Amino acid sequence: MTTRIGVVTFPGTLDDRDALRAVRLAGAEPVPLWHRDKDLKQVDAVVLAGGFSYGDYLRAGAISRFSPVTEPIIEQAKAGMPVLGICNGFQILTEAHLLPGAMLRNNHLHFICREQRLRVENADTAWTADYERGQEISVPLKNMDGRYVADERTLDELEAEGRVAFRYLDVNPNGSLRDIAGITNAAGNVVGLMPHPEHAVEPLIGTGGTDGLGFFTSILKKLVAA
Amino acid sequence: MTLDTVKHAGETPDSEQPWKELGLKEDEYARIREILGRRPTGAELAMYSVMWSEHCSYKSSKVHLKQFGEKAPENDALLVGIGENAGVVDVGQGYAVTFKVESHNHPSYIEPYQGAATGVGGIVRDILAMGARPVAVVDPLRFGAADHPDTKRVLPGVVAGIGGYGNCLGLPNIGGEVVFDSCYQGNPLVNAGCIGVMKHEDIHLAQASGPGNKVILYGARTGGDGIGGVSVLASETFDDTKPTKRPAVQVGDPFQEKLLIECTLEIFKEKLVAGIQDLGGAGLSCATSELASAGSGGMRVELDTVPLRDATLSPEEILMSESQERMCAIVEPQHVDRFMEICEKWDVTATVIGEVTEGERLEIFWHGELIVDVPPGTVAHEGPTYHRPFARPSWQDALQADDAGRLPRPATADELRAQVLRLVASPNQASKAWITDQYDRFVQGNTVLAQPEDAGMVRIDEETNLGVAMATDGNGRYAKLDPYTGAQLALAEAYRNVAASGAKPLAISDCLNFGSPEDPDVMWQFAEATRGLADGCLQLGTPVTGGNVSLYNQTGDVAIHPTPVVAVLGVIDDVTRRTPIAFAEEGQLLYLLGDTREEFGGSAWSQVVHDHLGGLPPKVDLDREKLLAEILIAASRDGMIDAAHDLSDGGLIQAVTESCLRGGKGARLVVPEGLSDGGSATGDAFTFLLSESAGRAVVAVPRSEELRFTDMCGARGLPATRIGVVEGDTVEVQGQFAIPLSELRTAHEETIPGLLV
Amino acid sequence: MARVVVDVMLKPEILDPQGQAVQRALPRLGFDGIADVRQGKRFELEVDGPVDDAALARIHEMAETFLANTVIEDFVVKVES
Amino acid sequence: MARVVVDVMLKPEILDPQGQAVQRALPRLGFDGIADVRQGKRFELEVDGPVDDAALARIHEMAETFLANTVIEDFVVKVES
Ligand SMILES: Nc1ncnc2c1ncn2[C@@H]1O[C@H](COP(=O)(O)OP(=O)(O)O)[C@@H](O)[C@H]1O
Ligand SMILES: [Mg+2]
Repeated sequence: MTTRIGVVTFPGTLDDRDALRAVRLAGAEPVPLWHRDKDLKQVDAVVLAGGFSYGDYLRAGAISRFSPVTEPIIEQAKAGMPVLGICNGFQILTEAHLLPGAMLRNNHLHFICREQRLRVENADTAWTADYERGQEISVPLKNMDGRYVADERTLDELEAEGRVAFRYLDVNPNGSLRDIAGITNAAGNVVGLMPHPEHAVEPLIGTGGTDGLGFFTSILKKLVAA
Repeated sequence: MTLDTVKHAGETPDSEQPWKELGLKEDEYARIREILGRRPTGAELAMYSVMWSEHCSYKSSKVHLKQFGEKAPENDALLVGIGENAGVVDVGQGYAVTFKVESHNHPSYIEPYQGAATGVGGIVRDILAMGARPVAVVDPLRFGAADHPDTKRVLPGVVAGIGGYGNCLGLPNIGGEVVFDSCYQGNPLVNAGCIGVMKHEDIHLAQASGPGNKVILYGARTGGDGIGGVSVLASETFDDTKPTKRPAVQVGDPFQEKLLIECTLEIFKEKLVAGIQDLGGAGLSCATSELASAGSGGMRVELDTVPLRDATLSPEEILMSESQERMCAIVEPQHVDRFMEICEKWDVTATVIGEVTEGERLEIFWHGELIVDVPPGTVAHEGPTYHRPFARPSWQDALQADDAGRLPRPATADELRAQVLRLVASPNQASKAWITDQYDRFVQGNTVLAQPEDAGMVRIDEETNLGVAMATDGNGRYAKLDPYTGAQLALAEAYRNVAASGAKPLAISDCLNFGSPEDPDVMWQFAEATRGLADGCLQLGTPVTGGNVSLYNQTGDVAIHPTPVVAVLGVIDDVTRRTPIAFAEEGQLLYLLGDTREEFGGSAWSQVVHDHLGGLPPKVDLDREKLLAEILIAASRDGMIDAAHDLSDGGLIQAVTESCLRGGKGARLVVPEGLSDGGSATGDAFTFLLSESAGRAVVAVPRSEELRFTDMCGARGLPATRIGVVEGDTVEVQGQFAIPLSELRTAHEETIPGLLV
Repeated sequence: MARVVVDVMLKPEILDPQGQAVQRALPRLGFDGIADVRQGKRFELEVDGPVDDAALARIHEMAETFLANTVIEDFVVKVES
Repeated sequence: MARVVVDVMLKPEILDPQGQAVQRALPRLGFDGIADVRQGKRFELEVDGPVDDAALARIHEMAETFLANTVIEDFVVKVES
């Protein structure tokens, strides 16, 4: 049986095709999901891709959080289904309170697109098992609202529980607190990050590295093993 | 409040009409009356005035633009030529590519963010209307002096607007230009280009045929955007209780446009449209008259069915509104339901506003009353043609006589070093990363090359690795010195950039930015530039597929430098063979291709060091450009070079600096023998490093390929001079100076952020 | 220290995509009966010294030249107690 | 039709770079004496029907669940006359 990984398209989602491609290159079956879908077509995991869903109007991710497809995703994520939120997907996950904290306008107030180095801080999540803890990877980053904030207590908790999954190296591109680039929930099935691993899966494209492929091979292995 | 119907116009032939306020000339108004055999209604007057404006009718430029057709080179690749929304070229494997550049100069000065944003929106709809999926955008920009306070207002807004719109559409920005020059103070140039890809059979044209077919307006609701001009009509015809002040500025909604793109592509996929047109300048007036005149029949439109954002709009205003994010489709009746379903899926408002008729007239009704009854071709295509007077400016000879070769050159190696550093740090030569980092270049996952590479390149087929490349160039300083040569230099540079990336140049689009056509000096510049471009395209075998003219870029009597911007589109069969600019491999050999002469007229050096503009621009040799391109493409295909960078403003040292910084490696350069030394102490090194002779590129050759590469150049007769090696972490010019990469990097990268924050 | 608020809204005739997006989302969330939504900006300024006519005139000028883009936006200046 | 305004501001402890950028620019533009600037959002809602307690309660809920993200933002609901 093939492993089915859903990629959601909200109106204004942009990186859905890239995410579908990354899923395919990793060897899983990509399943497009539409924002009006009320069921998840029996997928084994879901990727919330990047973009400007609903134009990012109001707040990034705020309107998508109330899309029909988001309800079953929230439900099943709570029940353990792996969900990866990339960029806008991360914003949706925080708006949906599947992950703590919130995303705000970059501290320099500009959109930023750069090749970003990260450190993988937690290699035990559903989406990071193919990395080593402490491994440094390089993937594209591009966002307007990428500044991760949470109150001190939440941040301390995240640190203490090892739930900071990725940290920015070299530069903090958006003013995120404690250089946080991505986090996971306590169970390790829901992961969100601002940088774009789906743009780093082919040698020629994007930054020219394949450092992002590990997200998709990690989940595939995990699901096949399950 | 009386509605000015056709009947009413017939009954009141002598009513005064505000044709002058709408920008029509007396003879133009008379011509309209002659066409109609009566006075026009208010709505008709609105349509003619906007469609016969300079912007829509090209009345000053079209006698010159004709040459692009007349001198078009034989080219099998051209599938759709000038005259449609955008031209289309065959790139092989069943794919076709459409591309075009347009200007949004004036609105971007008034409201930088929205002006630039809607510029991107407009060009993307043009490409979409051809049946293509937009795959990339480019943005050639010109601003006033970098340190002028108004540049701090205009530039960040323009950049944020282009990024804000393009990023939200999910279109990678793969190239463009940023040029500063005080001549653009008050007249910034915001040009935007888009590339779209489709299969041959998917090409769509803007025409309304087949009586009974429905006219569907879809996308955003119509509001009072960009109709400042017609409010004179509104206040004439209607009572004054409604808001008379209409915004001259349009506000874009990129989210709506993204939906419009996906919705339209789905509609294309199911082959539901017989004809399609985007709504841009002149809104519905343009779309209805162009669609109707290109088709076989007439068209009937019920204007009161147009969904409005502002219920107080008059029919004239609805016809003229430039509200963004709208398209107009011609759909056979049996496809209407499915069309509507797809629009509903994407939350796009769609309304049948009329149908194609048997007749030959465009008839527009307002609540059942006929308010427009015109032959559509007279609105769309029979605007006036001016043969504006032009003459070589009286100052041109003196300007050309003021030879930059006579400017004092650096007397010592230290001085040369200092000037090189000044040059790479000067706003025009400095890194534009602060700007381009605000653009998403990765989205869609097909970007092979983007800034700061010579050309942007995207993959269009994942299986075969077929790709397209684009570069845009223009040098107003060269064009000011000699507009004919300047236009050819712009063409040659863009062509060379595409070839340097490994792609084969196929066709061009252009955006011609000039001052007032009513000034014979400017008109001469325009005539010369178009002639130069047409001749150049004929010689290079790259047809002009379309473009845009922007006139009146001037403040008072002072026009901008003539600024023809050229976009060259190229194709590459296998993007894995692309050539980047980075010198990344220690020990690789650097070869300079082409001839270096003492050419400093209009150069970056003359501007930065001497604030001078005079003399003649570099010579153009298009046959040499062609040969250089062939060599670059062959070398890339056969793996003989690992990096290539074309030489342009700033000369060799600028190119080497960029390639070294990109690759993170230094270079040791040796000044070759036999360069003319200009009689100064640093003479030949100076010329070697800073001359801007055209037709040159620097390449990095792996040692194992050296023989094969030099043999090829030798056999083809292209001068190839070994000038150094990739090495260490300094850029060293033997016998002259060495500059650590870190020092170069600081100089190159800190200028723009320093100016703008 | 006194607080002065400057509210900046798009002019009524200017497209407000943000407000529209919010409005379209409301029924889906189960909120009916909102006929229109416009979204604007609110600036809260903490002013040193007294907020007299002179100070207000300056803030008005600041709003006009800087906080609002009067090509597309209107603004209102209010003193908060 | 009545208008209800919802003002949404970042919580005081959250960094507001937009407000700071405005504040930093003011002296350059010749405006002194502004000690602090915060930038937030203003929503103008046109409400069908009467703005009674029930309607206000619903708008309050809408603000809490949707217009504001209470992790980072505070809001105020006001009826405009
Ligand atoms: N500088 C130019 N070079 C070549 N073609 C041009 C130029 N300017 C305009 N055209 C062509 O004239 C036609 C009308 O131009 P335009 O009004 O800009 O098109 P649209 O209505 O699609 O905006 C187009 O086909 C365009 O490509
Ligand atoms: Mg068009």
